[in-house]
Formats: sequence, C-alpha cells, structure tokens
Amino acid sequence: MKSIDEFSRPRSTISPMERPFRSLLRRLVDEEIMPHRREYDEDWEKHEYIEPVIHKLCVDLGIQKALFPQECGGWSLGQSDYMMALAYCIAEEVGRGDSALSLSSICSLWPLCTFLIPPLVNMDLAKRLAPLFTGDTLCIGCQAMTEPQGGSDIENMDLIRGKTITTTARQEGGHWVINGHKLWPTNSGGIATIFGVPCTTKPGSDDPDDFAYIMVPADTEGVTQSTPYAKAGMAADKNGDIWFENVRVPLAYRVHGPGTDALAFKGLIYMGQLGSVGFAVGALMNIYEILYDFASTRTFGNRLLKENDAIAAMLGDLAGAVDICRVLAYEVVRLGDDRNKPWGSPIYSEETTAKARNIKEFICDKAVEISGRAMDILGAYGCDRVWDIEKHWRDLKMIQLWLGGKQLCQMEKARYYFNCETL
Amino acid sequence: MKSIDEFSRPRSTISPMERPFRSLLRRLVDEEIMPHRREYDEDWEKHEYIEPVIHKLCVDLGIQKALFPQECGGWSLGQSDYMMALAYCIAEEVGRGDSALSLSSICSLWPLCTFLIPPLVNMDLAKRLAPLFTGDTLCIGCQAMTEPQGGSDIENMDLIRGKTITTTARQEGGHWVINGHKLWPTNSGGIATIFGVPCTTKPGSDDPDDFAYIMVPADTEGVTQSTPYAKAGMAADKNGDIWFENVRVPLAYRVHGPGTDALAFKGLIYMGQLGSVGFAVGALMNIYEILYDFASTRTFGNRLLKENDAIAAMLGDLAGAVDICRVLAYEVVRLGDDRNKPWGSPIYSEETTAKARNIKEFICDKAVEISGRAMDILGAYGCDRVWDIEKHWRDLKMIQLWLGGKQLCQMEKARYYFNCETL
Amino acid sequence: MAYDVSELFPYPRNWVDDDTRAIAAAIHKWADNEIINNRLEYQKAYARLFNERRRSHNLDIGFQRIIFPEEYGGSGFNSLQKTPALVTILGELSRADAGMGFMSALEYSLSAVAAMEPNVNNKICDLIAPLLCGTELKTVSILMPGPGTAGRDDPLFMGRSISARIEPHRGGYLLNGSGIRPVGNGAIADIFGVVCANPEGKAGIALITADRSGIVRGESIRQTGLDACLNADISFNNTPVPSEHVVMNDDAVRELYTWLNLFLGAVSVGACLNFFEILRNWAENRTIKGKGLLKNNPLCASVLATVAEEIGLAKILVYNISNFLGRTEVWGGHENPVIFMAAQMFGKRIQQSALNAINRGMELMASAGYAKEWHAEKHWRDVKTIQSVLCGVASEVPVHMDMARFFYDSAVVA
Amino acid sequence: MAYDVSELFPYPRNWVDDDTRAIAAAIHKWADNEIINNRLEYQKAYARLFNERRRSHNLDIGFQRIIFPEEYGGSGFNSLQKTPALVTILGELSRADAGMGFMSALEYSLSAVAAMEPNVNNKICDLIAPLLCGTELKTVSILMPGPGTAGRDDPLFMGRSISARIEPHRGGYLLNGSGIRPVGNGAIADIFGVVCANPEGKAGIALITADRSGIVRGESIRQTGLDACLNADISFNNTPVPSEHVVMNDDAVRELYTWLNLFLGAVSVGACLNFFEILRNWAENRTIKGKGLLKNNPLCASVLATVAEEIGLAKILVYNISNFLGRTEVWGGHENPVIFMAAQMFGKRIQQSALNAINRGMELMASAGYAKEWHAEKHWRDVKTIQSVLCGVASEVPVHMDMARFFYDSAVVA
Repeated sequence: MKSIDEFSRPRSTISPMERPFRSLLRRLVDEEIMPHRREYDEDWEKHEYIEPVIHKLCVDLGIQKALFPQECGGWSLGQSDYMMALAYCIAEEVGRGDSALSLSSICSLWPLCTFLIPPLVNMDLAKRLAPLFTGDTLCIGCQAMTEPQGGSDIENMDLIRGKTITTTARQEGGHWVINGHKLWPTNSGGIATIFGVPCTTKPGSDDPDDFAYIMVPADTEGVTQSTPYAKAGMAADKNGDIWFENVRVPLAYRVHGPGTDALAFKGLIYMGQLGSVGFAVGALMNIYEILYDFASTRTFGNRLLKENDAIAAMLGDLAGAVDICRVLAYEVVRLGDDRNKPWGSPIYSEETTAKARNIKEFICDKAVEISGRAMDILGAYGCDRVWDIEKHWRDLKMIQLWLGGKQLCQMEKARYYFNCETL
Repeated sequence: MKSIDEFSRPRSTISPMERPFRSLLRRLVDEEIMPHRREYDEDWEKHEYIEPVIHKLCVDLGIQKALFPQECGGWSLGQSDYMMALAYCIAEEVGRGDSALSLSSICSLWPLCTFLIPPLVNMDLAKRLAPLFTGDTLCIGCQAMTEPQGGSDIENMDLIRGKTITTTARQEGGHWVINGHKLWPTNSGGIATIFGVPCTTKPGSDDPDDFAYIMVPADTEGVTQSTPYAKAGMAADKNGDIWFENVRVPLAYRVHGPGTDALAFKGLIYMGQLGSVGFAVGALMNIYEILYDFASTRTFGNRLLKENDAIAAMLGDLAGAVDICRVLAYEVVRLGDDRNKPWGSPIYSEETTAKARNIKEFICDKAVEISGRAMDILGAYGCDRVWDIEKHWRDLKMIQLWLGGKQLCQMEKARYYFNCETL
Repeated sequence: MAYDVSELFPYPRNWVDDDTRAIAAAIHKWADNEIINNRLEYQKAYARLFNERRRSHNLDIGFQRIIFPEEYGGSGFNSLQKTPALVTILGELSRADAGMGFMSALEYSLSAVAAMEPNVNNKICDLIAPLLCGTELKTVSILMPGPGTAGRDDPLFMGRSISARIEPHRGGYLLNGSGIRPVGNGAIADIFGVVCANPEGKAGIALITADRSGIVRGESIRQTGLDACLNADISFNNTPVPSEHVVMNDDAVRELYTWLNLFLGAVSVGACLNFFEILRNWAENRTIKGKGLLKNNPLCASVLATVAEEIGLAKILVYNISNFLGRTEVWGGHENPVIFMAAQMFGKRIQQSALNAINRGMELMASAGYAKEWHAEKHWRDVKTIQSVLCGVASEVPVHMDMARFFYDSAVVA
Repeated sequence: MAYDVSELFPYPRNWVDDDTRAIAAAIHKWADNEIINNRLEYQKAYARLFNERRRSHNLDIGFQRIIFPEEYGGSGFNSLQKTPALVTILGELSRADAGMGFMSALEYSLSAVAAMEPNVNNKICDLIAPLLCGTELKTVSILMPGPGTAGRDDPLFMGRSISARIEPHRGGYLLNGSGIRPVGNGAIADIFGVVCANPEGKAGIALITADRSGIVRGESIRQTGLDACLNADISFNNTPVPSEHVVMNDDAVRELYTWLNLFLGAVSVGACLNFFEILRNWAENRTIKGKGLLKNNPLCASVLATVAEEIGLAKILVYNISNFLGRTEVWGGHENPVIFMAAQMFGKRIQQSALNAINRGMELMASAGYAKEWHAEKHWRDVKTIQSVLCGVASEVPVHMDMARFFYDSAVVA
C-alpha cells in the first residue's frame, strides 16, 4: 500500500470526469483546509476561516450550480449516471480534511435534490432559483427537517407518514403561508440563503398527499434564524432554530405537489446516507494516513509500532476496516447511480432506502470504533488536537447520530428484510 | 425483501450463464441436500449420503471438468472473465445447504488452479490429467498443504517463503521422488484421487525457486492415507494424514518450474479465500431464511418476534450484516475476475491476496457472530439440530479457523497497508 | 511451569472458606485423575464413563445431596451463605465435564428453591429429598417459560410465554401442556420442575416425579453440546399434582432464574478453566513463523491475554453474584429485586465472556481447535448450548427488558 | 420516580463502611447543589467556577489532604483498607465533574505511593504533605512511560519507553528529558511525579516541585476533554533531585500504575453515573414514533439496558480492584503481582465499559447527545480522554503483554 487511492473502489465504473476533479479537490484540501482545520473549533460562531473555504468549494469550484440543468447555467448533474459517484467523491475528499466543511458545502444542495433529479424535475422552479445558485455569490441551501418534539420522527416516513409534522402550509391566493418551528438543520444558525421546508397542508393527517415540501428564501418576511448552537464538534456546520411566522412564498415554490412531494422527500433520505458515508470514509482515510505516520515513527519496546506483531495486527485491522467501509460506500453510490438502469430502483424506493441505511449505520459504527481505537493507539497524543484524530472522532460520532441515528436504521432494515407490519 | 436473491450483488456484472446455473444448483440443493443434511454429522466416516451428492455436483453437473480447456473436454472456465463469479456462485448455493459439501466439491479443483488459470497454464499437464476429470467417474483432488509442525506457516509465503517445508522432492532420472507427511487437507482421509503437493527441492531454503508444486495420483506406490479425523462439524469434508514415502511421479507432474510454482501456489491462497466467503455467505443466507421463519411464527409477550422493536432491530442487524457480507464477497469475486483487466492484478499479487484475506476475515468473524446470535434468538431451539442453525454455527467457525486463520490475515493486511518489514 | 488454574484468576478469595477450598481441591484432584488426564479413553466410552464418574462424584462422594438439610440426609449447604461454596464446587466439577456440571446445576437450582433457608419448603423437600439424598443417581429437568406460538395468547412471565398450565382438581391440580422444551435433561429426568400458570395466568412452579401419569417424552433431541444431558420435549396430559407440590408465586420463578443464571455461570467458567489449560499447553508447545513459541509472539500473546481477561471477568462476576445472595444482611435474599436483575444481567454477561474466551482461544489452535482429539471443541459446544438455553428466546432481549424495568422504571410491555 | 443513582447499581456494599457512606452522601449533595443543578451557569463561567468548586471540595471540606497521616495534617486515609472509601469519594466527585475527579485521582495516586501503609515514605511525605495538606490548592502531574521515538534506544518499563533520565550528581540526582507528555495537568502542576530511569536503565519515580530549576513547560495542549486539567509537555534540563525524593524500584512504578488504573476507573464510573441521570431523564421525557415515552419502547429500553449493564460492570470492577488492595490479609498488597495485573486488566475494561455506556446512550439522544447544552458530550469527551492517556501507547497491547506474562509465563519481549 502506497497511497490512500489504493483503498478499494470499483475502478471499472469510475466516471471520466472524476479523476481530474478528485485531484483538484485533493489539492484544495491539502493546501487550503489541512493547514487551518485545527482552528475551526474556535471558529464555530464567526466562521472567519470556514466561510472562505466554503465559498471556494461552492462558488469557485462551482459545486453549488452542479445540479441545475445546463440551460439554467448548471452542470445537469442530476441527469448523469455518475451523479452519486461525483457527490460521493466530493464528500469523501473534503471529508478527509474536515467532515463538517464537507457537510456544509454538500448539504447546501440537499433541498435542491427534491426537484432537480429526474424523474422528479420541476423545470419552472429550477429556472426561478437558478440565478441564486449559478452566480458568483455564495448561496447556502438548508434542509429544515427536524422539529422540536419527536426529533427525527419526521424521517420515519413509512411509519409516521408526516403525521407528527407541526409546520403547516396554508394556501392563500397565489401564496403558501407557512408557520412552524424547525431546529438543528445543517446550514442554519444564520447562514442559510434558502430553506427546503417539509410541512403539512393538513395537520395530523398521515395521507402522503397532505405532505408538502416548499422552498423558502431566508430573507422572506417572517423567517427568523437563531444563532448557532455549541456542539461537541463539526464547527464548520452551523445549526440553530428557524421560526416561520406567516411566511408567504409563491405557490410555485412547492417542489411538486400532493404525493410527489413525499416521494421527493423520501429521496432525500438516500442522499443523506450517501453524503454521510462519504464524510465518514474521507475521515477514515485521513485517520489511516495519521496512523501510518505515527506507527512508522513511534516505538514500543524500542521497535516501531508497526513492526510489533500485536500492534501491527491492530493497525492491519483498522486499515482493512477502512477498505471495507469504502467498498460498502461505493455500494451506496451504485444503488443511486443505477437508479435509471433496468436492474436499479429509484432513490426513494424501499430497497434503496433500507440498503443505504444499513451501510450508513455499519460505516458509522465502524468509524466511531476505528477513530476511538486510533486515539488509544496514540495514547496521550490521541486526545491532542495537534494529531487531528480526535477531531475526526468527535465528528464521526455526530455523523452516526444524525438522520435518525442507529435505531431508525435498524427499524428500516427490519421492515425491509422481515416484512414487519407494526414497527 | 421477498427472497434471498434480493441480497445485494453487482447486477451489472453478472455472467449470462450464471442465472440458469444458479437455479439449477438451487433446485439440487433444495431437493437433494436439504432433506438429508441433518444426517451428515453421523455420516462423517462412511459418506453414504454424502458421496452420491458430491458425484451429482462434480460429475453429473460437470463441475470437476470446468477448469480444463475445451480441447481437453472441459469448459475452459479458467479463461473466462466470469470464472470467479461462477466459482463463487457454486460455493454460495451449495454452501447454503451444507458448507462442507460445497467445500469438498470445490476444493477438488483447488490443486488444478495452479496450472489451468491463465497466464499460468501447463497444457501438457492439462492433457495428461484431463481424462481423470472429464470422464463419468468421480475424481477428487486434494491440495495437501499443511504439515505437522508450524501448522499453516506454509501459507505465510511472504515471510517463510517455503523455508519450513519438510516435504521434499528429489529429481531422479525421469521422476520426482517425494517424501513427506501432510495432514488436514480437505478431501484427504481416504477419498482423494490425486494430490497437489507443495514441497521443496532444497530443504531449509527460502529461495522461491526451490519451491515445487507437484501433482501426485493417490494410487501411486508409497502414498498412504489415514482414516478421517473426528471434528466438531463439516462432516462432508474428510481430513486425515497423508504420507509420501519415496513416491515417484513423472517430471511432467510438476505444475510449472522454479519460481513459477511459488507464484501459482500463492494464487491458491486467493482461491481459498474466494471459496471461503462463498461457503460462509451461503450459510448466512440460509440462516436468514430460518430466522425469518422462526421470527414470523414465534412470539415474545404474545407478539411475533419480528413485531417487537428490540427483537426486530436485532433481526434487522443480522439481515443487514448478511447483505454487507455478500457485497464484500462479490468484491473478492471482482478482485479475481478483474485479473486480466487493465486496472486488475493477478490473483497471486500482494494486493489481491491482502484484500481478499481482509474480507475473508471480516466475513468469517461476522458469520461466527451472526450464527451464534441466531442460536440465542432461537433459545433452547437454537442448539437443536432440527433447526439447522447450529450446524452452520459449527461449520462457520471452522471456515474462520482454516487457511491460517485470523492472525495470518491480520499479518498480511498489516504488511500490505503499513509496509511492515519484519512481520 | 506448574500453576494452579483454580487460583490463577483473581476473585475475592475471602468469600470462600477453607473447608470449601479443601473440598474444591479434592474435586480438582478427582477431576484430573478420573477424567482430564484420560480424556481420550473418557471420550471413547463417553456414555458409560460419564455415568460412572457422575455416580462417583454425586453418590460415592455425595454431592447430589449436598444442598439438603441434615434432617433430610443432606449435607446442609442450604443457607445462602453457602452460595460461594456451591459455585466453587460446580466450577471444579465442570472443569472436568460441563455436562456433569450442567446436571448438577439444574439439580442444585431446583433443590435451592425447595430447601434454601429461610424459605425451606418441607412439603417439596419431602418429595424430592428422598430421591436426591438417596443411593441412586437422579436427574432433574427444568421447564422454564420461553417462546410462544403465533396466534396463541399465553400467560406470560415478564414477557416470556408459559406453556404449562395447572387447573384445580379435587383439592390438587391437573398439569397440562404439550411439547414443552426443557432447559435440558428432558429425556432422562427423574424429577421435573415446571414453571406453569394457573387459570388466572399467575406463574408458579410445579414439582413432579417422572413416574406421574400423563407424562409423555418426545424423541430425544440432537444438540450442539452437552451430549450426555439428553433432552426431549415434554407433554403433560392431566398429570395430577398435589397442591403442596406447587409453589404459586412469581418470586419463586424469579428465584429459579437467579439460581440457574448463577449455577450455569459457574459451569461455563469451570469449562473455561479447562479450556485455558488446554490453550496454555498448546501455546507452550507450538512454534509460529518457523521460530519461537506461540506464547512468546506478541500477537498470539495478545489473543491469549484476551482469553484470560474474558475468563477472569466471568469468574469475578460469578463470585459477585454469589456474594449478593450470600450477604443476606446486606441484600436480604431473593425478595430484593436487585438480586434477580443482577443475576440475569451478569449471568448473560458471564456466558458471553465464557464463549468469547473459547472463540478467541480457538483462533490460535487452528484445526486443533475443532478436532475432537483436543477437547477444546467440546467446551465450546457445551458453553454455547448453555448460553442458548439460558436465553430462552430472543437472545438477550428478555433480560434487557427486565433490566429496563429495574433501572429506568420502564413500563415496556414484554 | 426518585432514585439514588449512587446505590442503584449493585456492588458489594459491605466493602464500604457507614462513615464513608455518610461522606459520599455529603459530596453527592454538594455536587447537586454546587454543580449539577446549575450546569448552564457552571458551563458559562467554567474556568472560574471550576476553581471555586474545586477549592471548596479540596480545601474548605478538605479532601486534598485526605490520604496523608494525621501527623502530616492529613485525614489518615493511608491504610489500604481505606481503598474502597477512596474510590467511593472519587466517584461522587467525578459525578459532578470528571475534570475535578481526574485532578484528585492524580493527586491521590501520587500521595498513595508516598503515604500508604505499610510503606510510608517519610522523606517524600515531608516534601509533598506540606503542600497538599496546606491551605492552597495544589495540582499534581504524573509523567508515565509511553511511546518511544524511532531510532532511539530507550530504557523500558515492561516495554514502555522511559523518556526521563536521572544520573547521580553530588549525592543527589540530575533529571533530564525533553518534551515529555504527562498524563495530565502538565501546564498547571505544582508537583510532578516522574517515572524515570537511571543510567543502568532501572525504573523509578522522582518527585519534584514545580519550582525546581531547569523545568520548562511547552505550550498548553488543546485536548478532547478534561478542559480544566490543562496539559503541556515537560522538559527537564539538569533539574536537581535530592536522592531521598527518588524511589528507585519497579514495584513503585507498578504501584503507581495500579493506583492510576483504580482511581481513574472510579472517575470514569462517576462520570457515567451522571450521564445515566441525564439519559434517564431524557428517556422519561421524550416520546418516540409520535407515541409513548422513549423508555417504554422495547428497542430504546434495550439500548438503555445496555448502558446500565456497562455502567454496572464498570462499577463492580472498580470495587473488586479496591477489594484486592484493601484485603491485605488475603493479597498482601502491591508486592503481589496479581494486584498490578488485575488493576491493569480490569482497569482498561472499566474505561472500555464506561465509554461504551456513553456511546450507546448517546445513540438515543440524537443531537442532544452532542449539544453542549445537555452535558452528555462533556462526559463522553472526558472519559475518552482518560481512556487514551491511560493506554499510554498502542491501545491495550502493553497491558495484554503484561497479562500474557502473568497468565502464560510468556517471555514476550515488549
């Protein structure tokens, strides 16, 4: 093994555009992120170091326009059979430097996935919002999902079916009037330009037709954002409360309509898993790099750590687990990029959701275990920020906990594999 | 999830011939193996039930001739880009019924892999041995590797490089004269027709050129086989001692020559991992079928097990782990079937060996864990042979232990990922 | 180098008195001479020698009657303070053969429910003491709650289905239930302890001798391990049970679970101690990488350490449970719900650690790990069998529910 | 429902006397009033309040001097029989703030090496007692062996590299070593306990006060947790050490490891107990699936049970180690190699269980698990930090090697 690029992935199905793009990202991460990432924890409120890098990624590199159709000035990535591979590539490469930075940049596009990935495309809405995302100014999207009570029940679509959503959308003439309170979404805490808001047109209903997904520009009257919360890590990702008080947006800002909105929203769950495994594997590959360095320069019993059979075995297990995680992460990619193949399924299908959740859960559990073990291998240096592993350890735990966490993954899997009816 | 065929695999790269072949195997397993497998444990010495099924698989189905070139009456499977996929398919489907039966049938071809897989083909030897394997009589091959002292040190080729091999081959005129003692190989214990014998032409040497791999028909004078050992499981696989006393075989029975023999032998390690993951995943899929049945008919608190959130989560984890194991098993397949692709590596390469061992170790650990947990879910029925899980549990442990076991896998991984020099 | 495996792993020694230590040493010696040092012979004629050895331990030396009060012809180990002594004895016996330990564990569990102070149940002692304190080998089988069947609405004991029912009949009871799977020994038992429910769904324990009418044994079951403890499903068809042979209260059932967890924990630890001896012997005689002994290779040493750690953990937990029971002045015995919870919580942990110890240790033995010749595989199969039957159903979930009720006031239904 | 988290998890209560229980209850109350019930305020002004609270606990109440004999102005908890009392006290303190517990654990470990009977070292007591029994807060830092650097041939303590060296000089010693990473408190310590090697490579402990010449502190380190226990690498340049302040023997180093494992185990368990309170509160107030409380959902209950099990296991191990030490009549104290081995073997297991308890529990808290507001994440970071520093290097491998030597006579080199 000579470089992290030798960790396994299906070389036969790599997009031609990936190679150059990946090296571009690699350089940006090595030059712009690595030197500063130790400062990020202190930068959680101001984003002095963080914001410029997000700008580089989203605007200069153009990530923020990727999903929009070419006729709107975008890359039409939604139509590509390599869309998920490319999204994963970004998540992984940037995640190697800082998973929160990767999260913040990629999640900016999350709400757009509801109406820019065929077959669920809303061209009119695309044209309306393209100017925001295809210009030279940073435009931050925010998928405002979680609500105060019930936590991520909202993601438990198959069971709860929107029943517990308290954020409401009322039609008044040419507008949707939105009221509600969301919290914790990535890219809130004051930095969002536009929100994607899952809400209900009929509180208490579990009819998917009453579920609505509406885009809400952050500067609309009645939208209030809190300052960011203090967290254990992931400083580059701001989270806060958002209140919607009689917020009025054009009817056209609803991504589709009855029924379809619910499908589009279910698709976001898959996208969330894809991003998560990317951030996690990126961090794991960086942990491997750090371990390689430490194990090749530090000794136990006056032998290099890596030349002691017992320690080497532990190191081998860690690296092997990283390889396994990457193979599995690419399986998540495949699930998505096969969406239009005869043998594939839509990203909102039960199969894709369950299998992606299964792998996300596995990779996160492994990542928490590996990063913790890596800290112990470094001993008193493991908890030292200078060695950059403990930051990954804190971030990886958060990746494990979000999106409904482990238990929701387990329920989805049980339903899928055992046809449970009451879970 | 409706059937075990929905466990993940790369549908885009499945050989056209696999589908029909798989259903053929599935039917054979369901009709010929499932009804008898509970008797196998008692049949370990006589093979009254077992031998006929092996005959069906190897002769009637034709597996034993698969590797030979078409001009010798075989299928030329060695040339196929789907060879590993097909071998895996057999290992998995038969393993679902009885992993030892699968093992015995497939390992019969193991020694042949040293000279029938391009680029390492010995056409002359192929022509000489084809009559044995392409006829209507059962011909059992046996890879006689392990020696009394040092256990599977012999597989630790990168480190030991044949140094500890005590079985010798001496050239005398037109013959190799072989002396030595091997034990434990699959298909020994009296049933082997022909042996593949790793030996040394210069005892104590660690020069790969002095390593030889020689085919030895079991009826050659000086070959003695012991009766089979009693084991915890895997009754369909006989293991015993083999003694070679001044055994003379034609020079042409050496598979290649100095240097190349060692490479060919290293390739066998990969083949061993491929088979192992196939047997294991097959057994796991069967365990899933059994769990599905039990969890859908038995109750806790008067609710179906699968409708209790806590139990369902456990079941979901088990099924999810099976899916993950299968995805990884197909990665092992890919490593082998890409051997001739521009981005691939030979099956005896360091990368292929290390990555295959890594996945084999992972799948076996998981399989031991899953089968043990499955027994606990069945409680007092879990250790009851009638439920067929405990048999898998015993077999899976053995799959974990063979081929050098966990620790050798760890060493190989450490060497590969951390460039260790003294392990 | 010589070592005493029984004292190698640290545990609160002060909980075991010198008399017990002497008894344990005697069993240890007996085990070495009669079984461990002649394993191959023992293995060849297993069925016969198992019974001979079991007879010599239980009758000639007299461990079958140990729990009963002197007045019943027992040895009077029927005070809770004797609990550490009982687990020590079971551990040494199981080191020789977990199957023998398993049989004693079931017998001791049921005897304890009947004869342990302060709640000595004379009626039940009158029934089973003559058998267990007599001159013949007697085998006990226990039928615990377990999985239910779809569509049936069973009476429950903390979520577990009770398949045996009793109904009042002429001042006594009639016992019914079909195809109930015992914890073990179903095919050969002389005495059955049956957890059953009355018409109100209340749980209790019925004790009956195998000669009662209406008892039908199914065909014997081929199991993963414990080959000598032949099991079979049991059906009761209007089997009459005198009312004084039924203990109709939840606490008794909880007590039975407590004893089973503790005693079977001691059995698995005992099996592990002999596995440790086999493994250590292996590690001291095998070389690796063409140089050096296994035990001196860092990786192997690390795995060996893990094995020792799991055994050490299991052993210390066994003794801590026994201390909770033995210290009546602190805990007050079975009525204290913490006892039942701790026995279950640590009881399952003991089995997990024991099995993990063997699983990890086998990794170093390659084919010797599963070859019958080396015996490691017997311990492995025996311990796994104990773990599974102790789970009852759904692995550790039922115990987790019990724990959630205790630690979190969880109102979780089953 | 009200409950006492300090008594909820079963452990051999008889090992803790009533006086200790009373002291513990007082600390418990103090912790609730001064810290736990005002977490947000405490968090806002952490640096200041940490020191105020630490002062009140250590000076006003007087726990800083507790281990020293009365004649030194201490409270005379310097007999091994007091060990269970010390872990009880550390546990209650750490429930309030693991950082405070960590500081006391380091102080107690070093004080114990100096003042524990029967080996009271008066010379060293003369040096540190006046400081630790005085009227000011004093902080102790300990420098243990750890990783070595490629190409250097370090003196070793059971495989671990010793970076500090002493050489004889004018009847005393000179201490040298550059950039050594302490277990903690390096940036703020008043007293250093330094494991060092003499020219023959023999290991020992040197005690020095921070005012000695030639001591240079590197810049302070930003750590995962234990924010208040500011650490920094320490360099010694010909720092003079009187010979009577050096304990030149392996046993002393082993003893130091033993105390650190035990006391830091108590700290992590204490932190876990408060995490348990947070989690239980969460489980009693959150609903799931739009219906029912978290604690009543079987899956959540199962995870909650796992958390309780890990905490219960860690706690019982802490007390069992303390019992090995306290029962000198059985074990004879530190000289018995089983003590060192058991403290290491169970010590690491305690940290693993403690961290696992928090890791699993956080799963149920979603974002509240990592939001500073809920404090769960502080316990998580603190315990992880303790675990890593306790490993020293190479995770559990060094301890596994120690265990292999003990259990298998392994001659494994490092």
